Amino acid sequence: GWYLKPLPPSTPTIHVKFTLDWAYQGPQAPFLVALYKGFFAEEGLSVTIDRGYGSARAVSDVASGLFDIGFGDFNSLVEFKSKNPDAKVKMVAVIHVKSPLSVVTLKDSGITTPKDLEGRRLGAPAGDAARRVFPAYANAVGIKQERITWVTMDVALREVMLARGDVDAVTGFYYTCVLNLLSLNISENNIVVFRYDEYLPLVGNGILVNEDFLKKNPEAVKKFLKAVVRGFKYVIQNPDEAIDILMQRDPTLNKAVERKRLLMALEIINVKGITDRYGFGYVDPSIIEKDIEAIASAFGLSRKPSLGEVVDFNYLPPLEQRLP
Amino acid sequence: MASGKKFKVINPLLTLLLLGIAWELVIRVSNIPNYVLPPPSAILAAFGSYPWYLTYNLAETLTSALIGLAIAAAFSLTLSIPLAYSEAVRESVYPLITGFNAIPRAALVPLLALWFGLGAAPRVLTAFLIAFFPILVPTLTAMITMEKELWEMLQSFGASKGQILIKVAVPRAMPYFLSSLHMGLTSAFVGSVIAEMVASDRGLGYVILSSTSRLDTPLAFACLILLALTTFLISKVLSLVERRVVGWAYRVNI
Amino acid sequence: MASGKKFKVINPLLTLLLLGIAWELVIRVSNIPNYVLPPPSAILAAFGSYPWYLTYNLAETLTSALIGLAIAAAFSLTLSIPLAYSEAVRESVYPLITGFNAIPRAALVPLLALWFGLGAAPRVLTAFLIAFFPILVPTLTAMITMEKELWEMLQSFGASKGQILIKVAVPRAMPYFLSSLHMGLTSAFVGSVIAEMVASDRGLGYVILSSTSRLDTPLAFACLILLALTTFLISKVLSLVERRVVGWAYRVNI
Amino acid sequence: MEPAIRLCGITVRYGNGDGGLVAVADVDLDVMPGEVVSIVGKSGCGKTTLLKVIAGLVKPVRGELVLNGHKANTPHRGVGMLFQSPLLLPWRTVIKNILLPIEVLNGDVRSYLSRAYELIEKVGLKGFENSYPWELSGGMQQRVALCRALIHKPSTLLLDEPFSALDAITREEMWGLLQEIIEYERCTTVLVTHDVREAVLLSDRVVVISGRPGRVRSEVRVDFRRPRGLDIQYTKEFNDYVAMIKSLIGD
Amino acid sequence: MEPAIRLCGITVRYGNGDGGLVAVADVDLDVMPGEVVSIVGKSGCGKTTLLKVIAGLVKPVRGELVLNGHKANTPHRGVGMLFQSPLLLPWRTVIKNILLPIEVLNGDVRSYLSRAYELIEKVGLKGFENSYPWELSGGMQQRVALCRALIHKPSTLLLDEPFSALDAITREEMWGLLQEIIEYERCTTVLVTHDVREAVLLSDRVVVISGRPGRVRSEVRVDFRRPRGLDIQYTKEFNDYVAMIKSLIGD
Ligand SMILES: Nc1ncnc2c1ncn2[C@@H]1O[C@H](COP(=O)(O)OP(=O)(O)OP(=O)(O)O)[C@@H](O)[C@H]1O
Ligand SMILES: Nc1ncnc2c1ncn2[C@@H]1O[C@H](COP(=O)(O)OP(=O)(O)OP(=O)(O)O)[C@@H](O)[C@H]1O
Ligand SMILES: [Mg+2]
Ligand SMILES: [Mg+2]
Repeated sequence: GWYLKPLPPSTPTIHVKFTLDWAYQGPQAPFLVALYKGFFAEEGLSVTIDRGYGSARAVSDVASGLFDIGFGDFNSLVEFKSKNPDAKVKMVAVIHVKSPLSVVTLKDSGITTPKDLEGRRLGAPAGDAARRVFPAYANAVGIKQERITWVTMDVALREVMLARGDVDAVTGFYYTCVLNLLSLNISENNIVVFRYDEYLPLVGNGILVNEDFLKKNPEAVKKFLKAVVRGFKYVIQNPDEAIDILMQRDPTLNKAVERKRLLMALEIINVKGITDRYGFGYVDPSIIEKDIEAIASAFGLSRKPSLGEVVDFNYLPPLEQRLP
Repeated sequence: MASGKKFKVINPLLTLLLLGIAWELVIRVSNIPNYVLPPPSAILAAFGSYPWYLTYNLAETLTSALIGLAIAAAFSLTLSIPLAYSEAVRESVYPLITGFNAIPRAALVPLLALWFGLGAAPRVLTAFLIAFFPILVPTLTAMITMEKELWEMLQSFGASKGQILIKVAVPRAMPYFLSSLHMGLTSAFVGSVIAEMVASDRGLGYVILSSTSRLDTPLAFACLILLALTTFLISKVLSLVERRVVGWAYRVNI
Repeated sequence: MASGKKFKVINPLLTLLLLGIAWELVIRVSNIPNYVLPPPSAILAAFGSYPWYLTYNLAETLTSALIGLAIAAAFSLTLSIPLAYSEAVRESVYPLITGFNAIPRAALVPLLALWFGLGAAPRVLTAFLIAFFPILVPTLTAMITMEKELWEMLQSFGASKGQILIKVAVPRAMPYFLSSLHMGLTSAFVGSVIAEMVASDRGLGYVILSSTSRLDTPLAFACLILLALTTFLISKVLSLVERRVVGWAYRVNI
Repeated sequence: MEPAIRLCGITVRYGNGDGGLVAVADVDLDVMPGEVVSIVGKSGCGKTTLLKVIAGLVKPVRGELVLNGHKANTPHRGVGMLFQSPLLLPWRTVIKNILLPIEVLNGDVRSYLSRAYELIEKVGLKGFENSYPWELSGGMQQRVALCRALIHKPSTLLLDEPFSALDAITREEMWGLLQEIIEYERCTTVLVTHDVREAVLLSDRVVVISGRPGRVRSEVRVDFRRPRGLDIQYTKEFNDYVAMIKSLIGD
Repeated sequence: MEPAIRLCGITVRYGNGDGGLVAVADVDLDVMPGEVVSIVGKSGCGKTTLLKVIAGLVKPVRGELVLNGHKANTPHRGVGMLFQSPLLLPWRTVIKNILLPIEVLNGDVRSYLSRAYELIEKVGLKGFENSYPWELSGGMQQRVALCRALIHKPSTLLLDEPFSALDAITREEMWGLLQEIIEYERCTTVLVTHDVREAVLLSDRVVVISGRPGRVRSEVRVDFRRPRGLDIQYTKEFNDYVAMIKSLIGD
């Protein structure tokens, strides 16, 4: 009879400490959705989500064991692994299958192609990923790097300085820059974006796992990825509900802006020709190899980590579960 | 008398009001955009939109700042005694403390988070680390500038160095200790906020960071002003305590 | 005597050396990775790799910190006189200053950069803004806790309030003013570094930020330790000045 | 002639409410220009308080202070006051402590320098010009305070037990010095002292105060011709004055 | 019998090098248990310095301090010292200032409370127990300091001009009090004073110090039987002692 149906496996719930890449904003919604809609709980996971402080810091925070799992930048991971070969961190899913890194400028500045950046002033924070990868981009496009003047400034100043004309262009995540410019009342058609991925085979953020945790709880990692993929799929279907869930964490957010930010972020997560072929979380290793190559030369890394050192796609759910 | 007291409370509020009006006018007249400096009206609107959220986060910051301050005050007072006690200890420890204090605490918060986890501990610790030095310095100075005559008086009937410190140097330093709490208070707040900016998802520090990253300057300013107002009020309370406890030191009515 | 003086300088260096050795050992034994806490040996190696680069950036930071400190010292001393002069002024201005000081200056640097550009101005200003309060508080306290008897003595031959302040309150406050410069010094450094982190492409603050973003923790720590050492040395020099100028206040050889 | 100092019904109260204490009640006192008046009385009877009232340092709750015909209620220039404790500034040397009033009164410090050295020599402190107060004995500090009270040639001298820390011999030297200064600079002087012989020797009038609250009990006019030598101490008249005043204090 | 206090060839120097000053040179002095010795001399001759040497507060550059047969060179319990200035703590009330030595010596403050009140009454300060020092007159402060020096029943009393701020009448009352205490509690007492009559009345021996550097010029033994009434002041013997000592100081 139905009462003989086996009870769900009585595995104890596993606790997972998870860190985001940045503050609670639209693009971070899928993880919160997975939490609040109970996707994690259904997998027997009890997850705590913390805000992040930059997609690079997530790498060292997961490596140090401060968090078990994190959402962080692949390129930073490559650099980190190159410098700390023993570091216990690995990427188990690539979420940003394209890189959000870009140069953003205004039509008023007269810059229409990347080549026009020569002789101009570019603003960015010291550690900005787009600034650091810029040499590789410049190489690919054929910009003479020596002719670029960098102006270092805090993130909070970046778009303001661009809007006021203190700098001619800025580097950063395209959706952050564009939305901040919009909030400064710059009209959308005045904004020019040069995305690095037009010339460079780069990926962006992915799911990072602490390897000690991975060894101890391989099943939990699998379940975690399963729930996260569900989260992304759900958000794509129900963006408004996702933003409502996000607002529970931070009621001061502007709903419309965050919705737009989310949708812009999804452009590099749910990409025609990639995601509908490989599903969420997976990128062709040959592209990753090229990414590693580009980063190693742009950062001047003395040691190039191997593919196996940085990624492991074996914990992803089966393809059919991952297709959008 | 009574009107004098009222005056003391009203006066700074009046100054504040006048400042606010001037600020609003300057911005309206010169058309400064919000992101350069938001007008008080926009800041007030930000207050109005999220009263509970701001209150909740203020409470978070307040708690860790006050705990940090309390620890800093206790620690400074306790540490100042051995430092005053022995010149050798002072000469070897004090410059190290000074050196340590030149390290921007913001740079240490991630380490603190690594060592103590992400809870309240790093916030309280940062508040403590920033607040203790400005309390220690004037307290210690007051202790070691004790008049030689008083020192001899206590020695004459057999008081030990430690007893002289406890019975004379410490009470003599009290006016400086208490007045330095104003400084410690502001530092503790700064410490909590910095820690919240670097490793927390609550508290005014978090709100400031997330609002500035969205270029929501009025909300960030609302937080800053909330911080300033809270400190102002606590500082007033401290002043009352000061006059009660060490009134003897304020006999000149300047 | 001579050996005593030597002892004073050697002592903190010895303490430092012991701390360093302990640190190195702990890291070696417990296998803490570099990015969590680099061992002193790695930090020394970082020093060795970029001696000139670090020196140049230290000089940048030092310059703006010291200019900021000088302005803060002059400003605090100047401001403390009117504050001591009138209780009404004190009651209306002091709480505002306290409140203002609870605002994390880190949050204001972007604004300063917007207003004054990205040059040296915001760095000096931040150093000044952080340093002046911890100098003001003890100095002012010392001024307004002047003994009534001294006050009457000066009044008796017709000295005005202002003259009493200048002739008695200010020199009486000197030991506190000078000792608070230690605190001001560390604050000024913190201020410069914070400003360099937010809006500059030189100075140790910039190096710290860019090296952490490159995951070069040993270099970041080298900067922090360079900051601490520099402050330690300047603080030593300050102590000598102190003993010269206000030796009269340190007559008890505790 | 108008009195240089006139106290009319002066009452002083310290603190208010129940805890308050009336230190001095209904005191009337006139001091003529150039006159030397001594105030004697038991410890705590209000002598210092009266002196502070004259200096304008303590406000009476009732009564009036009139100086040279003008109502006064704030401290005024031209007063040289010596307090019961020396109140020297520890960060200033002896000479700089003495020159403090000149600095404050915007005088030309240089032109008073010779007077300062002269006074230092007269009080027997030659060689200690550049010492700090804490390097001096109690009596030496008191003498430095005396120099400070005299440096600016005040027209009114208010002395609160100026010689209490001095031995008999040094004290007699100081009496000589004080008489000389009063004579040459024609100061109106009010002297608080515990030494009745000192009061009789130096003053034209001795005012006896009774204690708690302080009131004027009686006044004794001392009719010796000036300048007075130290040897008048051994006359019968002198000792009669002393005995009488002592008995007045004692009652 | 062993002397309670023995000074052997004490020389004290303040400061070093050329700027230094020899305050006291080669002083020998024995004080027997229960004896009262007065030290007199001109202002600045080194009296306070000698007292501080006995208290262990000032280290001689030469010479030895022996207390009850034991070498001593640090401050020691069981001394009650009254300094030339009152040195009261402004944050403590009169009663708490007086009880300070008890607190420091870990005594039972409660059981000394009655003694404190008794002393306060005897020095005439009843009603001022809870006043702060700055609410007292100079003479009242000095009397509080006296109470503080006496509160812990010290076996050795060192008094530096204890009555200098008091009027003649209060001073005589204090003489009575001091004699009583010395009698009942058998204190060895060293008294520095400027009042030669006081020295003669109170002490068994008067030591005259000559100045700069301070040396013992002579000693005068005072042979009055104890207890001594105030009326011995009017005997010829008494006045002869006074005259002799004055002349010794004067030379
Ligand atoms: N701390 C000190 N530093 C330098 N010199 C000092 C110090 N204390 C006292 N002296 C000097 O030592 C000498 C003796 O001082 P001391 O206080 O013993 O005199 P005294 O006999 O007590 O005088 P008085 O009767 O005026 O109190 C004085 O010349 C004084 O200047
Ligand atoms: N600041 C004060 N606050 C309260 N009470 C005071 C204050 N100053 C003095 N008194 C009180 O006033 C009374 C008179 O004090 P005053 O100093 O005038 O006495 P005095 O005659 O100078 O005594 P002495 O001879 O001991 O110096 C005393 O009872 C004293 O307690
Ligand atoms: Mg008096
Ligand atoms: Mg003396």
